[in-house]
Amino acid sequence: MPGELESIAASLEGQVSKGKKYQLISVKPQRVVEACKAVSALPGFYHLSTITALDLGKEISVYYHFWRGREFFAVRANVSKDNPSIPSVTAVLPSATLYEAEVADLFGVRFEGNPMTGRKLLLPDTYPKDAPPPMTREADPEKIRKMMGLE
Amino acid sequence: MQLLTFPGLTFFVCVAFLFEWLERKTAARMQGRRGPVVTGPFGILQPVADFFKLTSKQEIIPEFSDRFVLRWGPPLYFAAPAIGLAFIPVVGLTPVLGHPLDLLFVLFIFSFSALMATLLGYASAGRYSTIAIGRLVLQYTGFEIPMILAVITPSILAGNLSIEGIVAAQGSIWYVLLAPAAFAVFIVAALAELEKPPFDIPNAKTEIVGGWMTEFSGSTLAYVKLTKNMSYVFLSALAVALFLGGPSGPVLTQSVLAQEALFSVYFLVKLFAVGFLIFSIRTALARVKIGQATRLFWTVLTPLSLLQVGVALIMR
Amino acid sequence: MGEMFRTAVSPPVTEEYPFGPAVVSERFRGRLDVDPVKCTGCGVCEIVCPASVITMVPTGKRKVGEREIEVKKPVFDLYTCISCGQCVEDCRFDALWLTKTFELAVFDKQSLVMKKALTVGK
Amino acid sequence: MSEATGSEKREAGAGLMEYSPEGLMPFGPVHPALKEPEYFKLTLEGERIVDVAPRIGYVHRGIERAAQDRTWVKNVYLFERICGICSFAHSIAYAQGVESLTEFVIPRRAKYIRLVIAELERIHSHLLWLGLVGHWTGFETLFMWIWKDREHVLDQLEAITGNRVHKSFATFGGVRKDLPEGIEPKLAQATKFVRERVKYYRQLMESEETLVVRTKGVGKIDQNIARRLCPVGPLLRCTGIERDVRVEDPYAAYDEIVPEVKTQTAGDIASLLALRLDEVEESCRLIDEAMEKLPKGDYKVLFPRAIPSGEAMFHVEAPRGELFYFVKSTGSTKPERVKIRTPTMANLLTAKEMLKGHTLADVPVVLTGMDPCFGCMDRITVFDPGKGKEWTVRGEALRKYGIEYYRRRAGS
Repeated sequence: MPGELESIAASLEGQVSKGKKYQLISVKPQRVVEACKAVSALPGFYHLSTITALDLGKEISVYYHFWRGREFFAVRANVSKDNPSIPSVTAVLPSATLYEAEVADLFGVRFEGNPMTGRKLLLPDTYPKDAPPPMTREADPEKIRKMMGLE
Repeated sequence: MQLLTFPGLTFFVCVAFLFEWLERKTAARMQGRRGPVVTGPFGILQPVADFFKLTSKQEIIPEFSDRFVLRWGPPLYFAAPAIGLAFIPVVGLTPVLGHPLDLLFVLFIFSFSALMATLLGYASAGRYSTIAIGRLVLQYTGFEIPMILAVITPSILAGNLSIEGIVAAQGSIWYVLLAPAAFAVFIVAALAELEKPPFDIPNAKTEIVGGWMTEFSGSTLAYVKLTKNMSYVFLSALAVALFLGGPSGPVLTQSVLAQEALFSVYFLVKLFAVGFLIFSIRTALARVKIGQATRLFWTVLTPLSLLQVGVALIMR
Repeated sequence: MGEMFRTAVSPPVTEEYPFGPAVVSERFRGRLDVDPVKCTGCGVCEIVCPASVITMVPTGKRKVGEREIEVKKPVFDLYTCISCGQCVEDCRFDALWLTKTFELAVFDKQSLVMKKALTVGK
Repeated sequence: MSEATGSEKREAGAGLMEYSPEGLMPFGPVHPALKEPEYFKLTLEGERIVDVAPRIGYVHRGIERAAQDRTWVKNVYLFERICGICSFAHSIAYAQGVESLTEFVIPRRAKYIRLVIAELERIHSHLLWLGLVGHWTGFETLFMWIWKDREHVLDQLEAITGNRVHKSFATFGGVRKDLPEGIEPKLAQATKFVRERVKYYRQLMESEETLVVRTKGVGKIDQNIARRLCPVGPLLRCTGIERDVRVEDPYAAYDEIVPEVKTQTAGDIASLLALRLDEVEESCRLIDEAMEKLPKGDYKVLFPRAIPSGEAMFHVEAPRGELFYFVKSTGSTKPERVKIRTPTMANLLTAKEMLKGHTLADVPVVLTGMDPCFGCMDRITVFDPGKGKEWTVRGEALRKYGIEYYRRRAGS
């Protein structure tokens, strides 16, 4: 139903944009938990599909994907690369634990309050601490390989 | 000499290899596969090839394991069924090693081989082995009592504590007909002793990898596996001796040699029949959990075998 | 249990592969093959190949009108080939096709480099 | 080495063994029950499981990153290799996601063919799992039988697509080849055969005592847990929640051939078995119906190499559950970002919950009750940038490395 998302967006100081088969609410990182809670409480929604992160250069945008029927919905928040920190939604959506851990490993985004913070899920234990996270644009496979002593 | 060759060690090692081949082949056929085909006619030499392949492999002993036990354990473990088999009559009604009380010794062999398995698994100091040993001991305490009761039943019926006497007493009727429950209990307990499905709990490979044999390799593994096959033969042979009349059968010739050959043939036919029964059951069932197995042993098998003993006492 | 014995007497399902023939279907995609005569060296296959099997190697020069252009022919590193058939689909000259051969295990990787196309059209 | 030092070492080893009542037990990364490397650290109390800590990432192949360096069409073949079992689900999810960015209309025949292949794949995946249940519970015969019957389905897949596993059949704008001539009777025969066998297996699974005790009441989850942890696919449907992407958001030809959503209520492994058997039957019905209604016409439309810019999300019902793709294009010949969320990732948390309180003997069957595909789940870390580098370690070098490694360990 149109209007639902607009009202959510209005209450959270966000904007709604529409794509061909999906609608997107962009909010500030601090409001992400409220936004996810509001979207997942709408009738017909039932789960968080996944969390995607996208490297935009100076910022990392984090998508929370939901769906209902033939429509997709996403909540988007942009965090800066200098201090990539975003509140965790695991309190309202426990299923986000692993998705958040995955994004944290690969993009270096810190999810404040995620139970898996500080534990590696995907990356090898030998992954160097000072290397950029592997999926960001700065990551150079050759350099990382050298830092890991694989060369 | 007889101990080492014909109805002795060499003979039974060959039978053990044959048993493994037969087990693999029947299981494969029942599952729609071919089974071993490469080595020898119908792959009959495959177990032998496997054995020699394993002996030629490097042996890796885990760092924290007890080398002393690992070195001397396998021969002792192998000795248990090998000596036990000497008490089974094959060529005639008299076994190679006979003793008026040899049934008790056979019961001791069961305990001894379980003890050796425990010791070997424990000495190899692996995590999976440790868990497997816990399971093995639990399973052993479960099946030992029904097994002993099942073994005692024919001895009560025959009024004799030697295998020779029991075999001789079955001249007219086999005890499998007089005490069918004891035979069934014996077969189930044998499956548990041999760690075959549905009681392959101590070496359930999808749970605890190789069970108590996880850390073995090379020739140790080869001998342990051979021993398991020997126990297979031993238990089947014991079932034949106690319940199926041993090598006895119609006497056809006067010649002693020919009659001995005939007895051996009778014995082997019965032996493979029992073996076939065991591997049919093995192929048809899924593995149970240790709790379920113990419950089965204590609530079904033990009362059943006790009842059978009672019936046997009345029948006498 | 009954099913078990029924299976036991029915013929086995397993193919006797290394000792008998292995049957593959009509559309099976096996080893890539090339017709060196038909290949013009256009290089489309190099562009579309998802596994980077194909590299174009210069084999000589050819005069087209005034200009001299380099003639290139494909070399196939079949050890990385995933037999997807994309190159076959995109080849406008029908110079490529997938055979039904699948026994491609070799001891030396280099023996799977196919330089057939280089031999013709120099 | 004298015996004394040996026993000393044994003393030292006792610490490693952790004889404490709460024992740690590794399940993986290499374990006979797991077909792919994954590590689960089990905390045991005797045989009972207290806690499970998954550690994934042993088979990372860097596919999401690699996708950014390849053209759109090449990625079809790349994504297909994420998973060996549901390769077609991956390729159509990606292809349809990309198609939804453009204005192209896919021919109806192509949609039907996609449905047929997807359902054949579902049958073979479910049969594979059912057989593996036999393997995990120690019932090798069931395993062999079901896999024997699965061959019939794989043969059809090979006849249609040219390969049993990596079908390389979907492409943008349709499928790459039309159905071969004379496939209809063969397909009908295969579905009939599978249905008969399913009937037999259903009866077997209800009557075979050892199998029943191993699966009934094991790995139970209720609807509340399912709603909270959001598993997908059969794991969700076995608790009685009716969710199926094929019905709710029809792709391919599922809007014309509507599948019936099968559910079970018990939420244990036995109900998963029954559910998957039901779904196999349903898939057979769908294939039959699709072959009957199969429209004539093109099986493919031509597609451009560059995709208009935009973001697209797409999901399909893979055999294991909802498979999610997010595609971002900037209008070039290569994707800007592709995010894949495989069903196993969504189910992992639930499996962890299912395991708690069970015994070690239940681990393989419960853990794999979700039909895990760890290869799908791990995709990203180590990647090979382009061609020209060989990461082969020669045997001699490997041996040297091993010797050095042990020397270092002994020294430390």
